[in-house]
Amino acid sequence: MEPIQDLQWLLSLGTFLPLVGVLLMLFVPKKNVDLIKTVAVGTALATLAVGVVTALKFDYDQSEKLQYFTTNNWIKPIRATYTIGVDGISLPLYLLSMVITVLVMIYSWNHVPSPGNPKAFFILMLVLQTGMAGTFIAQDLILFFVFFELVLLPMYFMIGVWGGANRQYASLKFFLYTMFGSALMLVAFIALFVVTKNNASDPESANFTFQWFNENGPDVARNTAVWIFAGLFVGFAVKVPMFPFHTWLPDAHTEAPTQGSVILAAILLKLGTYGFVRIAIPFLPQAAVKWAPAIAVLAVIGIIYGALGCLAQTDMKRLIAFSSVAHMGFVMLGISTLTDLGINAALFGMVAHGLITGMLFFIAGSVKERYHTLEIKQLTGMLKQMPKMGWIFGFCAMASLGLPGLAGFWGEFPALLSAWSPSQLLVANGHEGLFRILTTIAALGTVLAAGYLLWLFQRTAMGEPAMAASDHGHDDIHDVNNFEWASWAPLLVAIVVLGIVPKLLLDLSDPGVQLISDIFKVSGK
Amino acid sequence: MLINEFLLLGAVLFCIGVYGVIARKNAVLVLMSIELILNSVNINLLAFDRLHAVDTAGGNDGSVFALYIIAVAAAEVGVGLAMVLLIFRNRKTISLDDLSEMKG
Amino acid sequence: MFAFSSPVIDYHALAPELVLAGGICVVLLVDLFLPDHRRWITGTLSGLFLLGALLPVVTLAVLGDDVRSSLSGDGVTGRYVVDNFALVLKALFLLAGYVVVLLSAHEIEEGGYYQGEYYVLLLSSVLGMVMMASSRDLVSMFVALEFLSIPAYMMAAWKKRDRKSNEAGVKYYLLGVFASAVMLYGMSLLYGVAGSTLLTDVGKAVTLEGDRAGVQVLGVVFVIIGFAFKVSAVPFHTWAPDTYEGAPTPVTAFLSVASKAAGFVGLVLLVFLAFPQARDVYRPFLWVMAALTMTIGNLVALKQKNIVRMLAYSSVSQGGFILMPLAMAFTGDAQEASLRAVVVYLIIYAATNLGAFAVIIAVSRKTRSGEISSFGGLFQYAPGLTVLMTIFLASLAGIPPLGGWYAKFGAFKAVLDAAGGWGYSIAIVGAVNAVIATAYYITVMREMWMKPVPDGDVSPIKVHGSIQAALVICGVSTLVLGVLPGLIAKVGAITDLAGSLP
Amino acid sequence: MGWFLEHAWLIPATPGAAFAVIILFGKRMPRGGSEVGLASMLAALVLSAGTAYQWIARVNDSHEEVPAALSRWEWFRIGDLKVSIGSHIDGLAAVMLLLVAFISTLVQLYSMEYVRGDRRYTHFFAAITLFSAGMLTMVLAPNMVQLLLGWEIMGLCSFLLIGHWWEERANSEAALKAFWTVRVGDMGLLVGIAMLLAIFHTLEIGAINEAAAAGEFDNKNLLMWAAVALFIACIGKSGQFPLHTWLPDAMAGPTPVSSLLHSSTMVVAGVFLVARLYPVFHVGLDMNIAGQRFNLIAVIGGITVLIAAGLAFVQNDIKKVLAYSTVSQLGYMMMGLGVGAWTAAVFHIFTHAFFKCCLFLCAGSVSHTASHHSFDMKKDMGGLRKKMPVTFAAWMAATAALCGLPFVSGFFSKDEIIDSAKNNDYKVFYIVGIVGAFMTTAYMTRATYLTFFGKARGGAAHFVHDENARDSSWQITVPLVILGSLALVSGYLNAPIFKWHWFETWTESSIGLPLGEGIFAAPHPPEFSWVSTAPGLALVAAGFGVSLLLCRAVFGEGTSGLRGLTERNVVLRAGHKFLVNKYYLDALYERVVVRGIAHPISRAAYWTNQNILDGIVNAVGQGGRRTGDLVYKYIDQGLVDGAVNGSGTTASGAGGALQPVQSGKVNMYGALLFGAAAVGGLVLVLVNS
Repeated sequence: MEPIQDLQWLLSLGTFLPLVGVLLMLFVPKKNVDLIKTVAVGTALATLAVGVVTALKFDYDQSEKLQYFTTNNWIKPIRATYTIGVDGISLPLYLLSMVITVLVMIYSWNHVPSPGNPKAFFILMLVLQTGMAGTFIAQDLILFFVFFELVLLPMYFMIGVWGGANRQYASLKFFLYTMFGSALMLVAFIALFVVTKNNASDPESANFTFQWFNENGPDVARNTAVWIFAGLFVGFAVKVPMFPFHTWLPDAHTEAPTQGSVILAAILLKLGTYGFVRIAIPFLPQAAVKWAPAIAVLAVIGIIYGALGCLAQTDMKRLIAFSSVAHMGFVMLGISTLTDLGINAALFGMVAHGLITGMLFFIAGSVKERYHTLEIKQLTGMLKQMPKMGWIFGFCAMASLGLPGLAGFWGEFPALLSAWSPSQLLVANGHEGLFRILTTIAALGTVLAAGYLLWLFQRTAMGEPAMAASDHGHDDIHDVNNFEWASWAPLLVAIVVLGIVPKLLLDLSDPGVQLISDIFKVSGK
Repeated sequence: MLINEFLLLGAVLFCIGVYGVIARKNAVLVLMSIELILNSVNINLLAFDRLHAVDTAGGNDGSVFALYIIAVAAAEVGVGLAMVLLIFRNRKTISLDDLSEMKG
Repeated sequence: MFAFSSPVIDYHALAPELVLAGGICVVLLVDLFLPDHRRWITGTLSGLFLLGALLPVVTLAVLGDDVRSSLSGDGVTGRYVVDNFALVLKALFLLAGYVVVLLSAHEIEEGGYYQGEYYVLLLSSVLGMVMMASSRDLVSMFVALEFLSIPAYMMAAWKKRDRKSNEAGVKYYLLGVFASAVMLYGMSLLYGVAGSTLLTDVGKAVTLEGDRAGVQVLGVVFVIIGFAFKVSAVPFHTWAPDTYEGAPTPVTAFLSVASKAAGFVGLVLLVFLAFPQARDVYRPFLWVMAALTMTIGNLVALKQKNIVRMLAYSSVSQGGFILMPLAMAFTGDAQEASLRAVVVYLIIYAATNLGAFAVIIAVSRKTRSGEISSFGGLFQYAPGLTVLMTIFLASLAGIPPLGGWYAKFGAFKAVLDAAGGWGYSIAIVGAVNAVIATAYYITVMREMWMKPVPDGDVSPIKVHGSIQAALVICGVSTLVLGVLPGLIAKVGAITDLAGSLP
Repeated sequence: MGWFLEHAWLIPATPGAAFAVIILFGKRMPRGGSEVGLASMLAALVLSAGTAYQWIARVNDSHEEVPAALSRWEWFRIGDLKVSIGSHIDGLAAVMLLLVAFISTLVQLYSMEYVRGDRRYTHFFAAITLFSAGMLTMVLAPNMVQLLLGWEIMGLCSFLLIGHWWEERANSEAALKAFWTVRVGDMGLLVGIAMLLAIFHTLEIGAINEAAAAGEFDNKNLLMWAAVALFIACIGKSGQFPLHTWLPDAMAGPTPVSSLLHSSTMVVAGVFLVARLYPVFHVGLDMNIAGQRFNLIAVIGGITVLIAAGLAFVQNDIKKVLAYSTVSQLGYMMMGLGVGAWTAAVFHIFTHAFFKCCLFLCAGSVSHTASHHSFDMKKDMGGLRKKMPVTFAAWMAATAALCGLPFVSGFFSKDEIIDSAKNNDYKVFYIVGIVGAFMTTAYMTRATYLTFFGKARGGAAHFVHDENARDSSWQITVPLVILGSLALVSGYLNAPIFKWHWFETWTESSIGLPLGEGIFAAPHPPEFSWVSTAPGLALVAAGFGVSLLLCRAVFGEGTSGLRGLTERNVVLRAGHKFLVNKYYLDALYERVVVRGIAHPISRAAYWTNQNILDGIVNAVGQGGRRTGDLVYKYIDQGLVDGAVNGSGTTASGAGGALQPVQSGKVNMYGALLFGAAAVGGLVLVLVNS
C-alpha cells in the first residue's frame, strides 16, 4: 500500500513549530510576562493552524493510508530513519494534542500556578507539545522512542516545580516508573529489530520503519515474539497505565498543576494505548493473541479496581485521577479483543477520555482556585454558589460515566460489544468464555462509574454550601470566567458533537483499524 | 634451556612484591615491592627473549621491552618519592593507613 | 648480532605527537620567562597547541583512509600506526584536553600553584593518550599508558598544600603503579607465548590451546586488569572516588573523561587485536566486570552527598555500559556494532561529562561547596546553568533527545546483536541499571529545580569566559549528537581498526 | 408511505431542539422557556397524531401482514457493522408516540401553573422536555443503540427531575437512588445488546425480531441469556420486583414529574422493551410453549402485582399509594406479556397511562390547592369532594378505570390480561390477577375515602372552611377533565365484548410473531365471556365493600374496636411493620449493598492499592532493610513510595553495605585489586584448561 507523499513538510512544521517558539521565548526577558505569554500562545495557535491545514488537506477517502509521508535517512549505521506520516488512526490524536495545548495555554494565561515563572512554564508546555505531536506522527521505532521520551522531562518538571504539596515525591515516582518502562521498551525494540533482521530474506534491507516491522514482525517465532511483546507491554502499560502499573498515576495527577493534569490525562496516557494499537499489536500479532487474554483481564481488573478506588477517595482531584484508571481499562479491553469494533472503540475512547477527563481536571483546578481545597466534604453546594461551573461539572460527570449522546459512551459501549465476541483467533484459542465473563464484569464497571461520579456530584454540587466554603467570603467565589470559557467551550462542544455524530471519528479510524483487525481474521496463522 | 627456572624465579619475585604491596604500611616499602614486581617482569621478558631468539625468528622484543621498563620504572620511582616527600611534609608520616581522609 | 637499521619516519603521520611534544617544550620554556601575573599565557598557549595538534589529525583524515605506519622498517612496521580509529580518538583526546584547559584556567590561577608546570603535565598526559590511540604493540601501549598516567598522578596531587589532594595523588599513584606492574607481568607472559609484542602476532598466538593455555589465560587476565584499572572498572575502581574527590575539579574532569577513554582505547586494541581468539577468557571476565561496574557504581552513587564523588561513581557505572559491548565483541555478529558502540559512547560521554564538570566548577566558584545540597534552588538564580546541568545529567541518564540516549542505545544494540544468553542477560542488567542511574541524576535535578536556596543567597553567578566556552562546546555537542547521532555514528567501523580480524 | 411516517424522526427531534433552546435562552423568555416546551410538545403531538393516522390508514389499506415503516440514515459504521439512526414506525411505536406526546403536552400545560414561581422554573421545563424527547427517541428506535440512547437520556432526566429540589439532601438521595437502580438494570441492557449482536450480527430491531421469530440463529442457549439480561434491564426500568424500591422515592420530584414518569414514560419503557423485542423473549424464554414450567416474565410480573399492592395499603402519602399502584399495574403488564397476552398488555399501557396520569394530577391538584402542598392523606386531607368537584370527578373516573369496573377502560385492558392468563392455562397467574384486582380496589377505596370523604383534617380543614376557596385553576383542571374522560372511554378502542378489535388490528403486526400456529407462535387473544370475568368482578366488588367498611371503622367518625388494631394485635403489628418497611428490601440495598460497596469494599480496595500494591514494589525494593522498617512503613504511612523509594532504599541499603569496601586504605585497595585479579585468573585458568 503506497503512502501518499504530498506536502511532506507539513507534519514536520506542525511538530517542530513549538520549538521555534521556545527559541524566541529564550530571548524574551523573564520580566516581560505579557510578551512571553503572547509569544507562547501565538506559537501554539500557529501550530494549531498548521494542524487545521493538515486536517483540511487530509484525504479522507484514503484514511487508511499514511499521508504527508516523508522518509529520510536519520541514523544510517543503525538504519533508523526520519519517517513520518499520519493516517486516520493518528490524525485525531495528533490534532487533539495541538488543541489541548492551545486550550491549556489560554487557561494558563491568568492561572500560572505558584511559584510562577511563566516563562519556564510556557516553554515546558511547548516542548511537551512537540513531544506529543511527534509521537503520533513517527513512523519509525527509534523516532517514536525519542519523541516518546521527550515528554518525560518537561512533565517531570511541570509536576515537580509547579505541583502541589507532595509534588517532589509524585514527580519522582512518575519519572522513575516511566523510565523503567521505557528502558525495557527500548530493549524490546532493538530485540525486535535484530530478530526480524536475522529472519529476513535480505537482512541488508532491514530498518526501523513501522513498515518493515509490519511486514516482517508477523514471521517472528511465537516464543520469541511473546518475550519481546512482554518488553513492549511493560513499556506501554506503565504509560497507559494499566493495573498493576498504575500506582504512579493518582499521585502524579493529584500533585500536578491543573495544566499538567489536563495534558497528562488528555494526551500522555494515550501514548501508551496508541503504542499498543500502532506497535505492539500489529508488529507481533501472534504474541498479541497470546497476550490478549492477560491484557483483557488486567484491563477489567483496572475498570473495577479504579472504580472502587474512586469510591474511597475524599479528594475530588484524586477521584478523577483514579477514574482514569477505570476508563483506560475500557480502552485496553477494546484493544485486547483484537477486533475492528474493539480497536475503534479504543481509539474513540482515547479521544473521548482526553476531552472529558481533561475537562474534569480543568474544573477541579478552578474549584481549587476558588475554594482553596478539594476536600469533597467542604465543597457542598457548588451549584448554589456558582451554578454554571456546577452544571458544567455535572455535564462532564454524565459524559464521563458514559451517557449515550455524549462522547464517553462511544468509548465504552462498543468496547463491551466487541468484548462479548472477540476476534476469531481468540475464540479459536478458547478464550471466548473468559472474554464474556469479563464483559459482564466490565458492564458492572459502568454501574460503579455512575456510582462514584454522581455521588461526587451530589456531595460537591448539590445541597446547601458548607460553612467552611461560604464564610470565607463569597467575593472570590466567582462563576466561570472568560479565560475558562474560552478554554472549556471547545471541549464541551466537542464532547457533544462527537457524542451525537460518532461518525466523525469512526469513519476516520475505521479503514486503518480494518488493516489491523484483518491480521486476526485469517485463522490458523 | 631451563626456561622454567627463570619463570619460577620471576613468579616468586612477583609474589613477594605483591605481598609487600598488600602488607606494608610504609609508602617507601610499598614502592620497593613494586620495583620487585617490575624486576620479576624483566626476568620473564629476558628469559622469553632468549627462548624465542632460539626457536623463532622473532626479534629481541623482550630485551627492548625490558629496557623500556627499566627506564619508565626510574621515572615512576622519581615521581613516587616526590609524592612520599609531599605527604611527609604535610603530615609528618608516610604510613599509608593515615591516608584515609576520604572514604565511603 | 642485529645490524641496526634506522626506521623510516612518516612525519605527517607523527605530526600530532610532534606538535604536542614541541608544545610541551615551548610552554616549559615560556613559563620560565613569564612574570607571575602573566602566567595565564601558558594556559592559552597550551590550548593553542592542542588545537594545533588537531590540524594534522584533520589533514590526515581528509587525506584518506589508507593506513600509514608512522614508523616503518625492519621489525618496526605496524607497531605504531595511524588509521581512522586512531584519528577519531586522537581528535577526541585533543578536544577533551582543550576543554580541560578551558576549565582549568581560573581554578589553577587562583590556587596560586605553578601554572606552567600544570599545563606541561596536562599536555604530556594528552600526548600519552594520543600515542595510545596509535599503539599497536605491547611495548608502545605500555609506554603510552605510563606516559599518560605519570603526569596524571602529579596533577591529582596538584594542590600540594591540600591534604586531600596529596592523598588523592598518592593513592592514585600507588595503585596505578601496582596495576601497571601486574599488567606488565601479564604482558611478559603474553610475549612469552607469542614471541612478539606486536598485537596482531599476539592475537595469532593466543588461542587458549596447547600446554601453555594456563599461561595464556593468566596473561590475558593480568593485562586486562591493567586497563580495567584505568577505566576504573569494579573491582579495580577503588581509587577513583577518593582521587576524584581529592583532586582539583578540572583534573577530576580530565581523569574521568580523557584517561578513562585512553584506558578503553587500550582495552579495545587488546580485545580486537590481541585476544580475538581468547573470547572464552575475556568475555566472562568483562561480562562480570561490566555487570558489577554498572550495578555497584550506581548503588554507591545513590548514597553520595558530594556531587563530585557522585559523578565519580556515576562515571564508574558509565564505564560499565562501555564494557558491556566490549565483552560481546566477538559474540554473534556484534563485532562491528560493539566497536562502534564503544567509540561513540566515549565521544558522547566525554562531551556530556565534561559539561557536567564545567557546571560544577562554575557553581562551586560561588557556593564554595561540593555538596549536592549546595545546588538547591539553582534554577532561581542561575537558570542558564540549571538548564545546561539538566541537559548534561539527562544525557548521562540516557534520556532522548540528548546525546546519552544514543550512546546507551548503541551499547544495547551491540549486546543484542550478539544475541544469545550472554547478550540478553547483560542487556537486562543494563536496562535495570539505566533506571537506577536516573534516580541519582534526578536527585540533583530536583535540588536545582525544586528545593529552596540553602543560604538564601540568590545573587547571580558570574561565569568566566573560558568556562562559558567550555559549556557551549559541551552543551551544543550534547544536543546535536542527541538529535543527529548520524554525525558520529559512522565512526568506529571495524574496518577503521587496522589489522583487526575482518 | 406517508409524509408523517417518513418524517417521524421529527417527533423526538422537536422537543430535543426545544430543550437546547430552553437551556440556552429560556431564562430570557417571558415565561421562562415553558412556552417553548409546550409548543414543542404540541408540535410533537400533531406529528405523532399524523403518524398514527397514516399508520392506521396503512393497516386498513393492506390485508396481509403490514411491514413497519422505516426511514433510516447511517449513524456510523465499523467494519461490516452498520448502525443506523431514524424511525421505525409500526403499531406499537405509533401508539406509544401518540400516548407520550399527548400525556407530555397535558403535563406541561398543568406544570405551567403547578410549578409557577419555582426557583428553577426554566430548568424544570428544559428537563421535562428533554425527558419526553428521550422517551420518543426510544419509542421509534429502529435499532438497539438508538433505543439505548433514549433509554439513558430518560435516566438522566429522571435524575435531574427527581432531584429538582436538590437543596434538601433527601431529594438528591432519591435522585441518586433512582439513577443507580435503573443503572444496575442497564448493565443487563448493555450485556444483552452485546449478546444480541453476537447472535444476530446486527442491531436492527426489525431484523432481530424476524430472525428470532423464524428461528434463524445458531445459539438458542445464548438467546435465552440475552432475553434474561434484557429483562433485568426492564426490571430496573419498570420498577419490577426486586428493583421496584426506587419508584416510590421518585415521588421526591414535583408532582407533574411523577405523573409523567409513572404514566406514559420512563417506567413503561421496560414493558415497552419487552413488547418491542417480543420474539426474542418469547423464543428465548420458551414462553407459552407446551410443558414450560417457569415463565420468568410472568413470575416477576405476578410477584410485583401482589407485593406492590400490599405496600399500597400502608402508605399515608397519597402519591406513594399511587406510586405503588403504578408498580403493581406494571406488574400486570409484565405478567400479560409473560402469559402471551401481548395486545392486552400493550393496551393496558395505553389505558393505564390516562387514568394513572389523571390520578397523579388529581393528587397534585389537591395538594396544590387544598392541603398546602402536603401529600399526607391522614394529616391534611379528607372531605374535599364538595369543595373540589372537578378534581373529585376526575379522580373517581380514574379510580373506576384503575379498579377495572365494567365498561371503563381498565376493564377492557386489565381483565383481558387476566382472561388470557386463564385462557393460556396459567392458573397461578389467573389467581394472582384477580387477587391483585381485589387488592387494587381495596387500597384505592381507602385512598379515596381518606382524601375526599370523612372530615377534613389539617391543611384541608382550612380550605374546606374557607368560603371563597375554589377548585384549582383551568391549567390544572382542563388536563384533569380530559384525562378523566379518556380514562372512561379509551377502553372502547379494544372491547372484545362488542367485538371491537381496532387496537388489536392496528398493533398486532408489531408482535413480530405469527399468531396461533407454529412453535414460536403467540397465542390468539381469547374470546370475551362474562363467565370468565365474573370471579374477577366479584372480587373487585368484595374489595370495595371490605375496604369501605374498614375505612369507615378505622378512619371514620364514631369509635370502633378496629381503631388502632395494628398497634394492639401482635400479628397485625408485625405484618404492618413489615409492610411499612417495604419488606426490608430497601434496608437490604442501602445498608448492605450500597454501603457495602461504597465503604468497606472500596476502602479495602484502596487500602490494597496503597499498601499491598505499592507495598510489593516497595518490599521488593526494601531488600536488606530491617523488617521493623517494613512494618512501620506498611502500617504507619499509607503512602508508601513504590518503585522509587523501593529501589532508592535498596540502593541506599546496598550502597551502604558497599561503602566499607571504600575504606580509604591503600593496602586494602591493593589487596582487593590483586585478589580480584587472582580469583578471576584462577577461575578462568581452571575453566579454560
